[in-house]
Amino acid sequence: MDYTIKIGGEAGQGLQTIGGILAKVFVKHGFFLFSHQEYMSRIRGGHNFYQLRFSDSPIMCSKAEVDILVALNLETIELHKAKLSRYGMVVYDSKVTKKRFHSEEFLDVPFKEIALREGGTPLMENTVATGAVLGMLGMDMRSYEETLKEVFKKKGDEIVSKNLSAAKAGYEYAVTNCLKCRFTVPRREPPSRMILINGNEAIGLGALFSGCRFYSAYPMTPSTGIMNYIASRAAEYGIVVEQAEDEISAINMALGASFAGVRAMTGSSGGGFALMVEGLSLGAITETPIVIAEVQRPGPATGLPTRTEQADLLFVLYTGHGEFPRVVFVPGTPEQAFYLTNKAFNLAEKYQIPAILLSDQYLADSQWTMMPFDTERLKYKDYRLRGKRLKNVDIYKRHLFTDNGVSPLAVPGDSEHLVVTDSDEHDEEGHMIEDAETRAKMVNKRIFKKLALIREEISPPTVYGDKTPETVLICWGSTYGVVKEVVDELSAEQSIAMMHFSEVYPFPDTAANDYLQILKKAKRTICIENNATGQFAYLLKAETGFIPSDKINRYDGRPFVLEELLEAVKSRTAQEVT
Amino acid sequence: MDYTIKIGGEAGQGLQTIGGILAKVFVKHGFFLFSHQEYMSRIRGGHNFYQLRFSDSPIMCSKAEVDILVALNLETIELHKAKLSRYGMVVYDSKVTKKRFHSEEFLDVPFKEIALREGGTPLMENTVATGAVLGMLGMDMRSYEETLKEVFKKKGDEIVSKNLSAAKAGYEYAVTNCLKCRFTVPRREPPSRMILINGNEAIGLGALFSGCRFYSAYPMTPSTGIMNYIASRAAEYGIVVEQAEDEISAINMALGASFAGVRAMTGSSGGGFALMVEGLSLGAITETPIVIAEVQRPGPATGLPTRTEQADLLFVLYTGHGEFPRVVFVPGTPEQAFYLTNKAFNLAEKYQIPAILLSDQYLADSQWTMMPFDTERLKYKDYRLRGKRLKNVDIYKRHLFTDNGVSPLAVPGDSEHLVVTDSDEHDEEGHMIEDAETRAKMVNKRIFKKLALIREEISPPTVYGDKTPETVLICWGSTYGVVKEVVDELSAEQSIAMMHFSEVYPFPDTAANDYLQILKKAKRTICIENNATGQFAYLLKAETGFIPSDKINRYDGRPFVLEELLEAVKSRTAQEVT
Amino acid sequence: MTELDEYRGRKPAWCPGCGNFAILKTLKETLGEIQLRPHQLTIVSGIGQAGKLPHYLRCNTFNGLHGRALPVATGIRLVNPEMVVIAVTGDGDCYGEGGNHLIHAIRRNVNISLFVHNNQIYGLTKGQASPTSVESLTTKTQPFGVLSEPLNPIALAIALDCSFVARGYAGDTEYLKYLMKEAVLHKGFALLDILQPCITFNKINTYQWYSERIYRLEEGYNPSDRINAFQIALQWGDKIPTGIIYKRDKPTMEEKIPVLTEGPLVRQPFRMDKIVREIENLIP
Amino acid sequence: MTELDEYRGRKPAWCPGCGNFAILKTLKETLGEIQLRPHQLTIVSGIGQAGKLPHYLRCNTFNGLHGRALPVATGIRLVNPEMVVIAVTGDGDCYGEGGNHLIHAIRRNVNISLFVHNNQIYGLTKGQASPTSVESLTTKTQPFGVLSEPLNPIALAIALDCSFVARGYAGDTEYLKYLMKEAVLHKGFALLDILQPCITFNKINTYQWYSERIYRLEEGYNPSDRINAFQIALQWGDKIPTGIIYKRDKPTMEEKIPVLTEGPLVRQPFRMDKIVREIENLIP
Ligand SMILES: Cc1ncc(C[n+]2csc(CCOP(=O)(O)OP(=O)(O)O)c2C)c(N)n1
Ligand SMILES: Cc1ncc(C[n+]2csc(CCOP(=O)(O)OP(=O)(O)O)c2C)c(N)n1
Ligand code: SF4
Ligand code: SF4
Ligand SMILES: [Mg+2]
Ligand SMILES: [Mg+2]
Repeated sequence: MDYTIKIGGEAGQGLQTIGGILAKVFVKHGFFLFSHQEYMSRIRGGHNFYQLRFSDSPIMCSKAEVDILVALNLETIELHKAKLSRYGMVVYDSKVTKKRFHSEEFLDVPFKEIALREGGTPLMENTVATGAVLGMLGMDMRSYEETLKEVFKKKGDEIVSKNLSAAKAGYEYAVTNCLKCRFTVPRREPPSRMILINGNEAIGLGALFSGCRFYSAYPMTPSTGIMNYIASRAAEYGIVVEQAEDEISAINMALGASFAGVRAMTGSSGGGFALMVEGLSLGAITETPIVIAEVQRPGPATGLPTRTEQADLLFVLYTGHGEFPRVVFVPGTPEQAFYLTNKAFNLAEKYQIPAILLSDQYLADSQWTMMPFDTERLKYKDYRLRGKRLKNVDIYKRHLFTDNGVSPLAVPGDSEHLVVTDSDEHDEEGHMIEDAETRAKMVNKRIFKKLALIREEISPPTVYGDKTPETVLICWGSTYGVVKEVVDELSAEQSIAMMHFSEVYPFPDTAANDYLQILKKAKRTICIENNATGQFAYLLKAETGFIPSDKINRYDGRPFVLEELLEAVKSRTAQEVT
Repeated sequence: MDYTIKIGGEAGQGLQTIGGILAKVFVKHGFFLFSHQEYMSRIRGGHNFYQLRFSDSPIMCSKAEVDILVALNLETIELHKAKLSRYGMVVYDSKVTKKRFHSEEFLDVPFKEIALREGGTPLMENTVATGAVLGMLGMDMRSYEETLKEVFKKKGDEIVSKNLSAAKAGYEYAVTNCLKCRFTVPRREPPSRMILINGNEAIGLGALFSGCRFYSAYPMTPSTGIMNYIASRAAEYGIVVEQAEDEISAINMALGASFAGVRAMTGSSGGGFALMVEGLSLGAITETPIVIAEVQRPGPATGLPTRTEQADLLFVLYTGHGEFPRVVFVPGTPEQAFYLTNKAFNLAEKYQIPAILLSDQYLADSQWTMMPFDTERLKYKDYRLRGKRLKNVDIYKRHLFTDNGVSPLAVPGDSEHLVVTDSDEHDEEGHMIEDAETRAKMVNKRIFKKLALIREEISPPTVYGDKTPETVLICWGSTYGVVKEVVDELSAEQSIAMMHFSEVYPFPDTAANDYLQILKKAKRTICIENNATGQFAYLLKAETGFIPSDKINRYDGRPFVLEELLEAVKSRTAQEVT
Repeated sequence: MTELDEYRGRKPAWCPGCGNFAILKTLKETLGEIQLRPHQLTIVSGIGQAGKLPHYLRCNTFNGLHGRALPVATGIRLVNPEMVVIAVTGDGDCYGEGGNHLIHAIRRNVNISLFVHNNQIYGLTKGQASPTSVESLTTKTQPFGVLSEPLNPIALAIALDCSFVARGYAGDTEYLKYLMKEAVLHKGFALLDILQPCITFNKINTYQWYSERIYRLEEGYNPSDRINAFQIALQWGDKIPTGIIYKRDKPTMEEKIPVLTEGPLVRQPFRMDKIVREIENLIP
Repeated sequence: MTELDEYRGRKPAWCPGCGNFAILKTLKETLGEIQLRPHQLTIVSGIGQAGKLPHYLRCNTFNGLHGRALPVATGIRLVNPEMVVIAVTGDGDCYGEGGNHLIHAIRRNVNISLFVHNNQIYGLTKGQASPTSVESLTTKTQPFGVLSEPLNPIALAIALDCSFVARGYAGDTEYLKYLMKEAVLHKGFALLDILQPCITFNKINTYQWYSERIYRLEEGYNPSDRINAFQIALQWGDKIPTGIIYKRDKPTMEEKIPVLTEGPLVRQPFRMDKIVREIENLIP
């Protein structure tokens, strides 16, 4: 069982309410869920959609085919009808679309009328529509009612009960009228209690668990969700969240907080990150730990501000004047986002470097069901020298030359030791210098000594599928889910595997785990990227010399969906390799 | 004949006056000259030097060995005495150093005393010192007198004549007292009238000749010289130069001016360029031509603000969110800087892209003698649609889809046609869009169509030396001169050549000129870079798959000098290649 | 009205009822009344709801980056002082991200009219506090309410001796038209801060809230008295003044740049032959 | 004085005779008199001659980027309100590159003392005009003289209702010490603009030029009257006032942030065990 529900309409029509509630309901019923959203850069009007897929086996991407299209306006029908599955249905309100459809895949439900009748206001149409969907699916109402109660509790009993009647009426209307509905949703005992989480929340949660105490940022879609999440927990867990006047200030504030002695983070999308580049370089030379989330959207410049793309990879890898180490992680799932955020905080502090989490709108706004994260797998170690331990030190030098290049990171004010650092090249004490010898030693310390150690911390790519694959699908970041499902689909017919990179800088070493062998032995290696120029393929070549035999790129601001990528891969694997 | 004169002292002691005048004098005498400067980030005090090398055959780098050390203070003697050549001399004023040196390589000239006596002020000590140097060299005074007259003309006859007597007295003092001076400087008829120019001036001059009409920048060493040069000519050639409040403003102003219809440029060093990254991306999506000079200094962050390094290569190549074409030139000489600036302006306008000139402090502040530039080799074509030609157009669309991806670039206000552009993804008219189809077409236009054409414009590297070299010294940018001299020195003994890249992005194609063959056939390929991590070697691998067999890197903020690089190369070529 | 047809652009993507509609309409009427043809005008805008305005109008347009409209506008004017340039920005755009450019644009006194659609909120990014938000506002990113004091753009501009400082209100379009006209016709940098209700995210500063407080400066108000203007600028709360609060005539930067006396740079011919002597000059 | 020894840092790289020496010495004396130990203080500075100051002193130091001292200082204070934080900047640094941060730092009213070494020039980069340069100044980058009007930081700060606004002069160190003391002891954001002769590049605003014009505000001057303060702020030319020009007590941002009521964040323990419930909450 694997159904896709797409809710389409204008911005401001409440797609997120319907989508959000349905997602919860399906998960409560024990299903796996994946949802993704596509929306325009406007607050009202236009055309947005929210797409949910639920199934009794694990899923991790969106499909093109739609089983139930919830059309809140006429445009939705026009745009998406063609993607209806074999038994797919459209549910709509002909009073709203001002057009009636007579073919049998259409179910006309008077959303507004029912809402007015049962709830006293046409605004409850979303509750009616949600009820209708559940009716069409033939699911029971229990979880939905529960969810409505939770959601509207704050608004008082009357609102709750009105919503319940509206929901019920929508449900019953559908059950009664949708004679063509052939959906069969099994009753299911939840295999276990799963969490529902999107990429932004996963990063935010990862930050909480890593002891992040300061987050400064300037709002920028699609990264704002991270700030919202952390701000909503700030009071509970003792975090200061400050909206900066611009991104330059955001990163400099975070560096200030980190210098002062707490773990600090900032986040933005590509355009805002562009303004942080000088600060990145500052973090590097002052050896001040910092974590930066860069949630990509299509560029250049403002580009498509609410869409998705993976086109900032080389940018985050090489940007910044001068030479310095950094780590760059590109999570593919909320789970990876969670653990990699933790790893980013740890490495940033352990090596006193910038750590970048590169996500994108698709991952940021997509909800996944996952097993609850295992907090035992998290690391938390305070690498700073503070309190008594600091007081007991005889001589303190912020940038002391040590064997491994890592100097003690003291908390200013915790002792009489002074903590001095400088954006100019400096000596061990942190004071500016100009001599050639100290300069060279500092470069050796910052780059060569530390980088060698950092490299050892980096994990190899995830390989999934056939052990000796003929075809390898190479990917990174948010394409994880769709590529993995493609491998699942094709594994019966052919020898295929996915190689997914989530830690890309320093590039995973091949000494400990020679993943290149898999690529070299494969007949066909296809690099799949949500960008135009194939940035990861370029990186792979630069770092390992390996050149994938083929590429699949999408760069229209939309994510890969299952059937399309499946087709693209099939057409490649059908070809003979020359 | 090949002499090096090093003038050392504190900031503010007038090193640049002595150095600048001596340079002119030597060139007037018909010699080739190369000078370079190293200075601290302070205005008074500390230790700076100005080093001149002159010869009767072409030279293009500095040597470590010094023939005359002009010591304006004691520290200079302490720091540089060890580098004195076999017959090298130190000239100094023991009243200033408060220490007398008795060994025979020291010539004690009472600079201040003579200055006071002849000029009436100890401030003329520099004039005395310069005279003394010429006396030590046994050169005639004609050109020096001529230069003094030119320099002090504005200050009136009395100052001129006092300087002349001070100069003469210094000269004669040296002639009389420097019995150990063994310098022989031939009398020489100038082979032709050569120009004397540094890297910053060459870029500024190139901008003038390319019709640059607007330059906005924020001061930043070592790029400020470009702004100073252009500002000094602004009134004469109709250029608006505006000092912006920050670098973000600088690039946005330049984009505004370019949009309005003139050729525009901005410049900075790495840290300032970091702040322009978002603007770079804006230039790209709006297809607004822009030329940016990035004059490197050692980073990260403030780093060593007055020193030199080549560590921003990967930064300028890949920075900016989203994907877009750019050209990146890395001139190796003032001559290349001049012509490449012209090419940058032309390509920027022809393809409506950002063009970046990547220079560095060493090139910026080094003076070279060169044959006067051949202005016939320059291109100037106005690629904009303006005036009558624009008026005659029926329909105008700023981002029209064309076969080659290049849309007509109209001047707003020149006709009733409207010129509309947007940092959001847009349609042909320049209005914002969100649909997938237009987006993909715009990416194809901007990247794939244009990049293919731009690639054809890029020249292959310069190869110099043996035609079938055993050893190839690979280099880029400002190391041109020193590497070329190394090849000259070693050519007698071994089969060696230089391969110098000055146009690095798009990376030179190997189809038309298969320069890789030279590398592949060589026994030994050494990539020489003024940075720590070997960025060009990385780029070469990423672009061509070729991996140099060896590297020589310097990253202490100082440039390569001849003997040191010679040694380093020799030690490499002496080794067997395994 | 043909004037309005001439300026008709794309269909606005604003929320129905947004204060921006009134501003757009008023701007079109203003342009019609001062008979400025679309091609004689360039609107430079930033990113935000306000920044979309030029797409909904016919004119030369540079819709640039968030916060960076003023430098682009400056670049245009400095090479083409015949072009009328209006910068359209949001309050976050202009007073937040772009604050530094505002300060220095005022100091330059380039002849640009700056219209700030001040809805006291970040509209396009869904309702965070802007620099002008009131302290009682709570949002997802300001869960404890706004902790900074609201910025007073009028006082700021007067402190910088801005040559034209006015406040308008989207709910009083007649007066707004007058202010727009004066701003565009004023020679020098003109700041027009326009209070603009955002009906979706700003539930505090609503049409009603503004209407109860807004008043027009009385006839005969003397905008040239800087101290008095500063005093008026500090009024906010029960009474909010609209009108030309401060005004001072002085030379623009364009007028001070010697090379522009020979006409706009965009039309000055490039004479490479003249420059050749620069090479000669490099021979010592 | 042992106080001064305690604060002795590296040897300054300033030009002999530079106004910065007097400022440095006065700062050391101030710290000695208010008995602030080096480790209780962090100086955050930008890039420029002024920005080098903390190296010439003993204290915790973050010498950051050109223009960006204030955000770093803000970050420090927001996680450790027990640390005394002084930001030391140049006029280019603070009013040019960093102008936006100044505006918003004033709005936040974080308890930072900002000392601007205002030499009306870019010193370290060899003499370009700064935002406070007078219009008659010509430089290599301003060959026709400065074409923008000088920025008046005092008026700007008053317009933003900055909680402490003062002007000092490097040539009147006794009064400067008093102003520094008041600024550091003031609770809230304090701007102290210090006129500082640059003997190398600024040949207009010399010691003599300043000395002829500088006067101290009279005893009994009332710094709480904003309008009057604004009027005083506009004085420049024949007479240049120094002193605490405007002052207003109000809560700092640190005081308004709920989580800081439990003490500085740098010393609040991290309790991962408490957070575990967040995972539970994600189960629908
Ligand atoms: C550098 C950068 N940072 C952040 C953003 C995201 N962003 C777009 S509009 C906006 C603010 C909108 O508020 P305002 O300027 O007041 O305009 P409004 O939508 O209210 O008209 C922000 C933060 C961006 N586009 N660019
Ligand atoms: C981003 C950036 N832009 C430019 C510079 C170059 N720079 C260093 S100091 C300075 C200005 C110095 O003037 P000011 O701030 O007034 O300080 P002063 O030297 O006069 O004390 C500039 C432009 C820089 N370091 N970083
Ligand atoms: S969100 Fe506010 S400002 Fe934006 S269009 Fe809607 S009402 Fe207008
Ligand atoms: S240049 Fe000016 S500000 Fe800088 S140290 Fe010298 S005198 Fe002081
Ligand atoms: Mg707004
Ligand atoms: Mg200064």
